[in-house]
Amino acid sequence: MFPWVYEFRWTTGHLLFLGIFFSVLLTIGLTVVRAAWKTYRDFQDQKQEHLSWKADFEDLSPLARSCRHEISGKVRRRSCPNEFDCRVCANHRVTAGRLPSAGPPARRGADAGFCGLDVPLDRLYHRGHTWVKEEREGVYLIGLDDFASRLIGPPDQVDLPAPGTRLQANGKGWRMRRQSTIVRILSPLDGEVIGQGGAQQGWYLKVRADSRGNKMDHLLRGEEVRSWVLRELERLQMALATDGVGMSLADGGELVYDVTLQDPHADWDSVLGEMFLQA
Amino acid sequence: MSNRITRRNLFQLAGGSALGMLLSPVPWKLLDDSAIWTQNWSLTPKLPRGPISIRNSHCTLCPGGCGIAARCVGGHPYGLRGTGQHPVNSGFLCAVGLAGHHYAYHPLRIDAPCRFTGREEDSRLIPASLEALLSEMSGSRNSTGGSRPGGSIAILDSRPGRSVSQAYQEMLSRIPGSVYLTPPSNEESTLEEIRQISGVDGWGFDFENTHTILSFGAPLLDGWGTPGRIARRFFHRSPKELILIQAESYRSRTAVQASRWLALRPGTEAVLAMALAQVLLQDGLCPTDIPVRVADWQEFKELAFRLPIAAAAEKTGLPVSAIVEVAHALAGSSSIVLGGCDPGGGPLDRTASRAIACLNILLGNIDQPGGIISRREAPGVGLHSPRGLPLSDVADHSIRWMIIDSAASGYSFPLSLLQHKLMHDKGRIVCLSPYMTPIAAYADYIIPTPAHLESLEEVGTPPGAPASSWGLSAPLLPRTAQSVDPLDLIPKMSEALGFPGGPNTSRQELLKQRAAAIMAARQGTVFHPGKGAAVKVSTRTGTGDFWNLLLEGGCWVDDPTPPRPATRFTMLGKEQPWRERLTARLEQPGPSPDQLVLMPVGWKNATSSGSVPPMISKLFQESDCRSLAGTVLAHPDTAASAGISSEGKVRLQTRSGEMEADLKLDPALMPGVLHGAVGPCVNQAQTLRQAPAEGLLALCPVEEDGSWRITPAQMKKA
Amino acid sequence: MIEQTLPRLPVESAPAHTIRDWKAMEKKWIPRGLPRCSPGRFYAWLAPWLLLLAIGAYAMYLCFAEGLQHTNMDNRFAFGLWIYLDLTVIALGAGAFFTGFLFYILRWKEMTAVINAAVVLGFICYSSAIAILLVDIGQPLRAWFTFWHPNVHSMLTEVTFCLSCYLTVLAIEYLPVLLKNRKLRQVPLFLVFEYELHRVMPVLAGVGTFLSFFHQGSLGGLYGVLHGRPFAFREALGIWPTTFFLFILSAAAAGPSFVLLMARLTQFLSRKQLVRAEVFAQLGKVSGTLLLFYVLLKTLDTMLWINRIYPQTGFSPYSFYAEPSFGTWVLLLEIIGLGLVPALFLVNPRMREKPWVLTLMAFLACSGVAFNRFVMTVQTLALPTLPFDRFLRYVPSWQEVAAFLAVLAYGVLLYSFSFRYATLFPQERDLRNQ
Amino acid sequence: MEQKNKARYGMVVDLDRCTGCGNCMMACAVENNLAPAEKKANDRTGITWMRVYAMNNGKAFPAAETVFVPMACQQCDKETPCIAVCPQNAVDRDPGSGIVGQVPQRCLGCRYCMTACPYHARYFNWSDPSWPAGMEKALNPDVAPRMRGVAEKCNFCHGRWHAARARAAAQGRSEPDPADYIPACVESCPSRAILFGNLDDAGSEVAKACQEGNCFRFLARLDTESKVYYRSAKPWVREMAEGNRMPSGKDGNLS
Repeated sequence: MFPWVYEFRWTTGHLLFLGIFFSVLLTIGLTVVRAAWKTYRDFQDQKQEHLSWKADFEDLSPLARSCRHEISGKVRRRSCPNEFDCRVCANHRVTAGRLPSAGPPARRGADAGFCGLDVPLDRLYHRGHTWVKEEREGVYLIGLDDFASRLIGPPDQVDLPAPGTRLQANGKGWRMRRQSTIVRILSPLDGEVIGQGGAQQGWYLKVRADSRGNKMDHLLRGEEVRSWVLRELERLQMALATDGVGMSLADGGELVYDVTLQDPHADWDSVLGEMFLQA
Repeated sequence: MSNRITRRNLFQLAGGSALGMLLSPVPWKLLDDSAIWTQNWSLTPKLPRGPISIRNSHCTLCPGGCGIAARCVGGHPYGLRGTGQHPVNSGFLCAVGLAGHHYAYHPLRIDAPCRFTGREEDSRLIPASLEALLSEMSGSRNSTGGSRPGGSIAILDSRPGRSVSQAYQEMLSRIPGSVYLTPPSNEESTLEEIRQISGVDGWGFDFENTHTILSFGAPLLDGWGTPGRIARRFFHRSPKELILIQAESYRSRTAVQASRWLALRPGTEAVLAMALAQVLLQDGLCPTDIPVRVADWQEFKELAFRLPIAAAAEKTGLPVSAIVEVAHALAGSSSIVLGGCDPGGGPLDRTASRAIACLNILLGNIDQPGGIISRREAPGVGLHSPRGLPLSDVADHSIRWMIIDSAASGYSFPLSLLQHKLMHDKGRIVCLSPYMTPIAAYADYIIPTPAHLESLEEVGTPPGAPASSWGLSAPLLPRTAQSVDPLDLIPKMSEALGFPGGPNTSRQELLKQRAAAIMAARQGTVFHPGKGAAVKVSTRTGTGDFWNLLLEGGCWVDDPTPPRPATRFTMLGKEQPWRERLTARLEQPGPSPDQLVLMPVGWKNATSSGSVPPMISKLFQESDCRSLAGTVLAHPDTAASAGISSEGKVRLQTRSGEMEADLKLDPALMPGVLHGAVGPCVNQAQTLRQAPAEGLLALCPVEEDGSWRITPAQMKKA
Repeated sequence: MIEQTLPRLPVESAPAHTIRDWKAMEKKWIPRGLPRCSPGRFYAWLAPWLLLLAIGAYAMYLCFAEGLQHTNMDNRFAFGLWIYLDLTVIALGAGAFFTGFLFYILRWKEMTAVINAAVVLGFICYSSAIAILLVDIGQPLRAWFTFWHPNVHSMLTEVTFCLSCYLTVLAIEYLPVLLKNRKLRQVPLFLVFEYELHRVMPVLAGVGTFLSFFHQGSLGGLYGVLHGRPFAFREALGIWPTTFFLFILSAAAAGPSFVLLMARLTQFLSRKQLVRAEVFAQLGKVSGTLLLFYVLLKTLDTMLWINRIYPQTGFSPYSFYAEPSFGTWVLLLEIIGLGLVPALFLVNPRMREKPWVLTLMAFLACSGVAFNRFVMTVQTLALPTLPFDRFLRYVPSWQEVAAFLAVLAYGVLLYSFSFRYATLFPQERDLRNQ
Repeated sequence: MEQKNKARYGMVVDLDRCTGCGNCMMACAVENNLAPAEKKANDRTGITWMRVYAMNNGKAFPAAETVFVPMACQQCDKETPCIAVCPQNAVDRDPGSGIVGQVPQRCLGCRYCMTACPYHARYFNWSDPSWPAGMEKALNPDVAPRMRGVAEKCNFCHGRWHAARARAAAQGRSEPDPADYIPACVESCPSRAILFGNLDDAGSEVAKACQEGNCFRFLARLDTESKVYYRSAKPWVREMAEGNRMPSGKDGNLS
């Protein structure tokens, strides 16, 4: 092909043809290089947690991706376009703005029981079934909600991040194993781990939230928590119906503790994955 | 400023060099050249290297006597062509001769005495030894006691007329009951009959000056005689009119080129010849002196009128008008009528040959320019006649030792012919052959002889030539150590049989004597290949020079022989044995229309009996230029009458046996006739371990008249 | 930096020794929530295909080691089963480019249901085409020469360039499907790379569409330019013969049908609903419309061919269809039976609604394209050109058939693996939930 | 593709002279180092740069007529089918002689050229060429043997063309003497059925012969401008050859 090898003559045809095809090759190459470069940058920018979640989110079922305002009945139909990050959601600002201010979380006690679940409204809930409760200024406790605890039951293993680890909202929080099922729990907020708890303590992580962007807008609170829990029970029922080998929650769903034990044949892997927003 | 070279500098240098190299042609050229590396794998051979030269010699594959010019690299021939201006072949060779230099590397080359354990298909090749042969020979002497040999010994000489042939004859002349044989096929069969009719020896065809040729199946344009000579006559002198009438059942290559093709029913050659004679006589087309010169004129005339023309026309399958036209065409100008012999199909029967020879005499062709002219023998042949007994004429089961000098080249004959001549049980065949051929495989002893172009040979007068010629085939290749010169073997065999003291001259001496004899006669011209021209022998004085010139590919050609004074003829023989035979032939009823006949067809030098160069696969195997052995060609109607509608495997059956063959349909062929190709086996695929098969000839029994051209056959689907 | 974020996969309870452990481990590779048969059954299903693959590999080894004498191709039938196979799988693999085109360029969101399957099918088709081509050429070691000494006038150069480029594109498109495997996605690097790749996918889809147009066309041009073979030769529009455009169109028509057919087949074999009926109908509609258009052009082209090229080249119109086994029925079957009929059924919305009609017609459409490639390859070569030629027959040798089946087996294996361990049909989970 | 030639070598084959003897095929095979047939080779897989076909008039006995047609590469000049299709320029047309040549070292064996050639003049090495033991000593030193997996074809004895040019250069001439460059098939033909020479040299025998009325080209209507002409006085031969195929496709073969 090169002029000094054999008697090669460049003609218009050559220029055109080879021009086109080397452009194509270049385009393909550049595209891949760009993707690789962006990947590198993403890691530099610590965006991997966020992007992983984004990727996961795309693979969630439509029901799981419903907007919180659809669940609470404020809008008719909306699928979350922002991977549950309401902090950047313009719709949320509009919809939430029309509503009574979220205000500080209500105190514990009132109406803590709901559908047989302990859903105290003194804390904020994340769609991944964690709650966030301020312990002191800037320091938050993160725990599993009752729904999740009942689903998983006593974990066989909990793999908590070491103190000092940075967490990202919707990024990986920690992992729990129950029998052969491993569940990834999403972190509800951005911050740095400063303490490890456990099932016994009632909370799992103590986190110092980032001073900046310390907004909790993306977390569920107040009334909408209940409609969300209802939706989650509904989803669980559905998941159980398809993967639970016909198992279903009795009369409107009273969740027993450690559901896993109820039916060892059920595809808990699938059910838990569905409920904990895993792809 | 530090001048220290750091590792970093080195890396920079290396990197920079690499980049710089990329801008130079070197890496690209190397990458490009890797293409050539993929070529130089061990599976393609290394080409020979060395000085290029041209060496002249003669081809001895058949009696054609063609001069060859070999292009050699490092002394090894790598390409052959005809010697330019050569008086015999005019610079042309046949397809087989063109690959003559490949014979030495023949995959079926025999390098030690050996034999097959039997004649069955699964027989194995085992080593034999010359000593064992000689001791069995002397054992055969002892078994009957005394000095009488145990039965007769025969030598079948595939190329009679050589000095070596004379040595054979000399040896045999001292052994009582021995016989010198020649192969059954002979391109000079017409000339042989004329010799018998006229009682005078030495005739040749004057194709160069003739106007009309009637050929009864002679493959004139497909290897007959010296192909170069025929081609020169047919194609190189286009202004000179030549009419070729080809009479044969098969649309052969000659028939394709002929001016007229007479689709003659198989076996009716004699009928056509006699019908033509009748027309000549009836229309007064015979020269006036002929009735006077023919002793048995009346008898012959009676015979010629025995069958009415119309009956003859019906028998031959030709219209009456065609017969009349041909007769007139022959009488109208100088003409030659010659009987054919398909190299595969074997010779015409002698009855037909006799009728054809008579036709020539009626036409007044004898000793006429453009007819059949006198040819004197080359000097030095004197002692023994070059003619031997045709193999078919030997009494059955009479031969104890059959020695075959080189497997028949050019012609094939059924092995059953050999078998019938051998004594029951005791008969032994010794085959002197460089290659494994079906005949060699049939032999009890196979003695390797030098391959083509490996030994000093001579070439005599080619068949049908107008003048005698003689040349040498100087070896172009070194002889292998194991090969045995037949000339060295003859005294040993003679001694083993109890007749010691044969001629003990070397081959070179023998040939030198012959050269000296020719030189002494001081006649003819000698062709100088270097000059491309011939000079009169008389102008050359030194015998040594003559010899050297012959070694360099020179060729001696005799001057034209002056016509003899009016020869007298006895058409039907002294005791007129031919009258009955011809009568029988004329009155023989034609074959029934639903009777299929099998006719073997072949090509000179590439028949099933002989050996062919490996490259011949181009013609037989890698193209359909020629039919491979075992192919049967038939008209679709012929096949349909046997209940076969498509090409493919069929079974052929004759009274000699049964065989599977490949049927090819060709509407151009005569219905009712099966043409069985007697081609060579494909050599490259063969190994010495397996005996080459005889092919379709095994189905062709030898008739009483010594021919095997036409055999009633049956065909059915395999 | 990146190293630190590399997998910290959860500790497994114990190394897997037992079959049960192995089964549990294997299950971790299957996408969550997608029921798949037991590994035993899965590998039992693979076994016969693996056997075919092994036989084919042996046949290919024979061809590599001893040359193409192991095939029944010859100097007249220089192209045989393999080239036919190449043309057909590439035509069917057009589903990848065309679905990608619909999804990424025209933004038909519903195509998301089959885009992964289409990409995998495309990758299988193209990689097997290249694999078989490498066996088919006499000197595979010199396969790169086309890039080194390109003859830009040759259709085969275009094909070679486009095929290799497009296979690269398909491999890149296939990568995200693999990286999204449940186990692999736990590696953040993979998932992030997948995410970034996904973002540039429209560019690649565009490039793929461009390349596909070129090489599908060039494959048609391959025969259309043979002015020594009047049966295949077509007049040029611009620099390309009409077959160039016909091949593009027919491949674009067959591609969606093939995706449809394969999805249906997968549904049938796995006994699950994987794709919504309306997506099938959409594919059928696209396929039918293109096919109808193709049939019209093909008819026009055939008329031109009969009335212009026949007389020009001196061949009688009957000579091409003189052989009883390749009579005019070939032309009728190709254009009407396997062209017009499926096209009319597919464009009819009421017919499309019947699943079996849709499937059958998709099958007919694919067969039609395969038959067209067969005719272009085999009949072109079988027909005599010289007056003393004969119509020739060719029957592939076992080695050719084995290599053919090996490619089929390779496709089945790769598709089975992809179906089991990757998400080929994103709607599957939702359809299950409903 | 079209380039100015210094010479344009071509042939005129007189079919009325061809006896179908096969000399040209043998001479070609020997000259160009073709290997003898491999065991399984047949008339469809064998390699015969020059091949003699039998062409029949399609009639039955006794009206059947036959001519033999020696057919090698027809050396097409116009849009040479094989040159245009070769993906890696392994087929070229020498501007000095007009000869279409094959570069076996560059051929990757795709066989596209073979499908493109209407004359079936191209051959493929289906297996490794093999010669009987020792026969490599008898190979032509001027012609490189080809390897398995590549296409090959007649190149008008390129080895001889190079040798003739070298001889001409040695004698200080730029172009070889026409008498010095004769392909093996031409040389070996005993009936002188093949004329060979420079078609552009108006004085040459071929240039005159190809202008004659009974001269034609095979498949002339495909418009490949082949440089191998044929001639025959038989009208049916010319008619069939130029592409007006008889409707009956089946031809018998004469051997």
